[in-house]
Amino acid sequence: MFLKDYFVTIYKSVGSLLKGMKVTGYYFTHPKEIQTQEYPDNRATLQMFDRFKGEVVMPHDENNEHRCTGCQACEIACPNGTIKIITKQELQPDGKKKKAIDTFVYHLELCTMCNMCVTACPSDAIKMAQTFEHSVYDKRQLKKVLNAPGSKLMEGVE
Amino acid sequence: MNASTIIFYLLAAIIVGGGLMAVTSRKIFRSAVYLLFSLIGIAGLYFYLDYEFIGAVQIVVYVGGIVVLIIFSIFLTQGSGEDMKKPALGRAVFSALAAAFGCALTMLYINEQGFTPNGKPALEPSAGNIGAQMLDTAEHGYILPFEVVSMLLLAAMIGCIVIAIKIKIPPHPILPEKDDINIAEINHEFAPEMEG
Amino acid sequence: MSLLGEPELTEEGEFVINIGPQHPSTHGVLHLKVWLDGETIKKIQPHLGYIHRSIEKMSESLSYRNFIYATSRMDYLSAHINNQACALTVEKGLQIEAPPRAQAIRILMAELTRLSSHQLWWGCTGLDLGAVTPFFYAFRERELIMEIMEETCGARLTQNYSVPGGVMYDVHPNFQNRVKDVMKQVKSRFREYEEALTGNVIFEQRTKGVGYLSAEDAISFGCTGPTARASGVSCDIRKWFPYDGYDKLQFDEIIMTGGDSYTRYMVRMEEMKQSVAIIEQLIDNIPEGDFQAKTKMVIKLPKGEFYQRVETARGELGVYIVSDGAASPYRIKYRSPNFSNLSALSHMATGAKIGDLVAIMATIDLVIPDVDR
Amino acid sequence: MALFLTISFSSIATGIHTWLAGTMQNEMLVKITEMAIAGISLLLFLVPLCFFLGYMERKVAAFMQIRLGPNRVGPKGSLQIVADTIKLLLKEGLTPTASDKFLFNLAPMIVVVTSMLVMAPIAFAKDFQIWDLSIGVLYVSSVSSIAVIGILMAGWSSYNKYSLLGAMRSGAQIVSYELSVGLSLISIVILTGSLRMSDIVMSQENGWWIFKGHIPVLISFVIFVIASTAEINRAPFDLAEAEQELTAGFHTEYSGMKFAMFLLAEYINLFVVSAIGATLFLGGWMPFHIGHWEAFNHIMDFIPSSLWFFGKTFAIIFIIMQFRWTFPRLRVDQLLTLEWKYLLPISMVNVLFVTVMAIMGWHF
Repeated sequence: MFLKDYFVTIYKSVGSLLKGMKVTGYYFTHPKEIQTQEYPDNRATLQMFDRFKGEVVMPHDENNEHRCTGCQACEIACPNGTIKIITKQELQPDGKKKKAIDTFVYHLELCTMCNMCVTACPSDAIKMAQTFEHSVYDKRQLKKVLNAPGSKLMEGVE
Repeated sequence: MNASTIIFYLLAAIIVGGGLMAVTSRKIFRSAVYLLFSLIGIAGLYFYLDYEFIGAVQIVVYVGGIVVLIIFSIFLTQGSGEDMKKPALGRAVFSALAAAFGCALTMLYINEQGFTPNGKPALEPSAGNIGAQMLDTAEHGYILPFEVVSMLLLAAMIGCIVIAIKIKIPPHPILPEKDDINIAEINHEFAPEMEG
Repeated sequence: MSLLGEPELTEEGEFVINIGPQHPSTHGVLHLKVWLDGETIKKIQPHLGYIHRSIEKMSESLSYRNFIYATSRMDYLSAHINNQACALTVEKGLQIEAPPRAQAIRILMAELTRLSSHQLWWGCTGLDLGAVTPFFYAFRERELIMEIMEETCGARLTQNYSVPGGVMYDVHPNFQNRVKDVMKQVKSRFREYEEALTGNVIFEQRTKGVGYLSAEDAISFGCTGPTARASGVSCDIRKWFPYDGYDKLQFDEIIMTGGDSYTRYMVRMEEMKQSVAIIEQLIDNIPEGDFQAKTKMVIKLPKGEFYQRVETARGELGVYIVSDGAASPYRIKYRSPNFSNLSALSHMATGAKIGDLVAIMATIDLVIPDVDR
Repeated sequence: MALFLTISFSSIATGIHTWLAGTMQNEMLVKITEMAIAGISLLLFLVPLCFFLGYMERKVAAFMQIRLGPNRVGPKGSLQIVADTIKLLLKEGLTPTASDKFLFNLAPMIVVVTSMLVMAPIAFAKDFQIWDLSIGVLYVSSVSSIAVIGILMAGWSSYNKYSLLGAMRSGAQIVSYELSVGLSLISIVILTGSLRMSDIVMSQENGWWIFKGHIPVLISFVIFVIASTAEINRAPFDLAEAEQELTAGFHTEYSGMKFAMFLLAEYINLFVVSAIGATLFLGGWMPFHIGHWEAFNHIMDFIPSSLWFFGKTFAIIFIIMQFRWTFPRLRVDQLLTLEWKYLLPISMVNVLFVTVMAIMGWHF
């Protein structure tokens, strides 16, 4: 039956098209379903996940002390050469010389946020921060020194 | 000189200029476009004369139909983007003469006619009027030309279809029947290769 | 010189267009040289290499821990599965196995990745065929999975979560609840997907009978994944060469025999449901224990060759490592699914229209960085 | 407000004419001034209309796609389209070196002018019509057929293979779908017995044709909506621009103002086909009347006629927009299959039914 097939085809096609229009029509009439996050406006309420890997930071406590011993494990673990640690010999009170960091250079522009440095660190000196707005006009600003000026190694961290 | 005269001469300039450009242009696609202007100008003239029906039909048939077809055939022509060769001098002279004589003949007849305005208002071309006259067999009926033209168009259409039918290219691979593929067999073939 | 460009009119009435490397539907920098007769495709020649980053060569100078991160950038939609493949290869070399908990987490992540990849593919298929709206519906669910990734792995796309011996850290405490919620929502949306695209008559017309690939051709072109399974080739690595405990799970390998774009589409749609089933089996049964096996600080593989294959969202990914006993691989080769699948494109699209080419490319689900690496 | 709406357009026009004729002695100058006034007022109507349609399209698309849509420029993003227009105006209008420059620059103008010309016989409200010519419907279908030449011209002169493919597609498409549009218009012409727009509107005084004409008119309305969506090159029939296949089809090479003209033409065309659909099938500016329910009809008359007209037009525009944001695009051969195997035969048979209905007087 050619004619029957012809009309059945039309009937089914129109049906399927109307089904599709039902879906879009539903969302048109239900503005509550809108998913848009108005990003720069919701900055105040925007909560990043605590594990989000934004950039590498070195936490300092209130005495301006950090936990980095300058063992360079992170520098070795980094696949891209993002981290560069410059060490110095520091005179201890007991007269011995000890290795300590002079500058902890972190190239954010090279970093892929792979978290290898953080897992490699034996003394939990560095961690991932949840910041994510890294764009700057001058890329030299992306080269960061993580240890604060005048900071010292925390007591008891070997 | 009043506004209507100016409009008339403007339209006339478009028609004549378009026609001249269509003939003299070296690029075939541009010729088609100039022809389009000429035809639209004629339609404008009809509108200007309040013969809206004829004007609209002019646009439908000539602009929407014929020029589009011409453009299509230009698209299908090889090397249609090139400048055409200049015609031989003899041909050009002959064409110019033919055009001039045709023009003269028309002028002659127009001058003989003498055009006296009859003062009657233009016939209102309502849909009913048009339909009645088109299918009328009486003195001013158009049933015979109408039928003849439709026969002609039918013949042209059949001709087009015959020309357009090409030798069939092998069609897109048709889906095989489901039974054609034996999954187990294929897996059997595939399995040794996978063991690496 | 005609307006159309004479040099490319290689034959009467034949003309060549270049689709890409900048084109909306090549999903990346793929360049296809297409010979046309009117709108009918006579031949396609893919030109590759626009996004070649020499990941393989680069890996030769990195340690066995470090080279994994770069594989996230290959098939970026299956980033976790790529990482997993590399980790498994290294584990094979070290002759260790990840603890059961790590294996379960890896499978969960892999299936979530597959699900999100297929959702993106579903949206893009609609987009390529001209239906823009399904793209957004697909992204709504994908976003939820991305959030799971972000919460546990710390990154949405390039997770770098698998490490030799297990996973980098344990799952987030919220992980199980969140996954269960998301799976509930994803399952409820399948019906909407069907209404919006699958059942649509225009969509069916556009994909049915288009881009036919026979089982024999699929095998000889080396196609894998849904592309081959839609032609009736059983090639699911999860079934054939189970890794990370896939053999303990109940799921079906989706095989259909249509071989056309519509079947490829249906295979992926069904695979999404299978992924959900796998996740639901596993989510309440993550074994307790370590998430990482003990490995040495500097991994050195014994001399030899190691090969491991996994099933990514697009097919079989093989990682081949030649080790000379040093701390970094002597040679690495990835057998990427997209490269082989792309090679079948010309065969599938010959005789089709330009619009079909887009439909075929959409249903092969190409990721160009994986082709070029 | 009510007073303003009751002032008829013709009275305003006569007023302006007498005032102009009084101040200027020259008949020609009067005519030219009147033409300029008509043109400027049309433009003053069209540009905001296109702004609104552009805004509406974005918002409709956004809501269907669970997005918010433009919401930065102006209240609720309503000035976004103005900003975009300014951007397009300031952009460089590139002309490819190898293109046929004359035709390349002419094409967008032809497309825009054509779509504006079609506005002439549309009745926007009671007594509010630019040109009520006796063959209004025929005029609309004839003038709109010029647009295809603009598209062919654009595709040809761009010196781009994508453009050429797009132009070829749109040529085949528009020429085919014109038949279905014509036939569905004819079914109303048969019922009304007139091609004049005002007659068609007046004939729906006791009910719109879509209700009076039973199923055949409903079918021709559906066919009209489908075929005119194809006529104006909108998705799912946007093969001429087919972004995913031909990047932008016939206007791939256009930028800046010339591109904006194509955009303008698209929205004017969208409005025009919806307005014609509303006029022919939904009664134009005619309020919703039911047979002899005098009280009900009287209440309906209180709603200004322009509101009726624009309400109906925008309802059709919304449907066409929903098509665009719901369906996948057809392939070029399926497009022609749809026309020649489905729409055309059905509308031909349908015209037959309508004719029988008109002769027997079976409509209300």
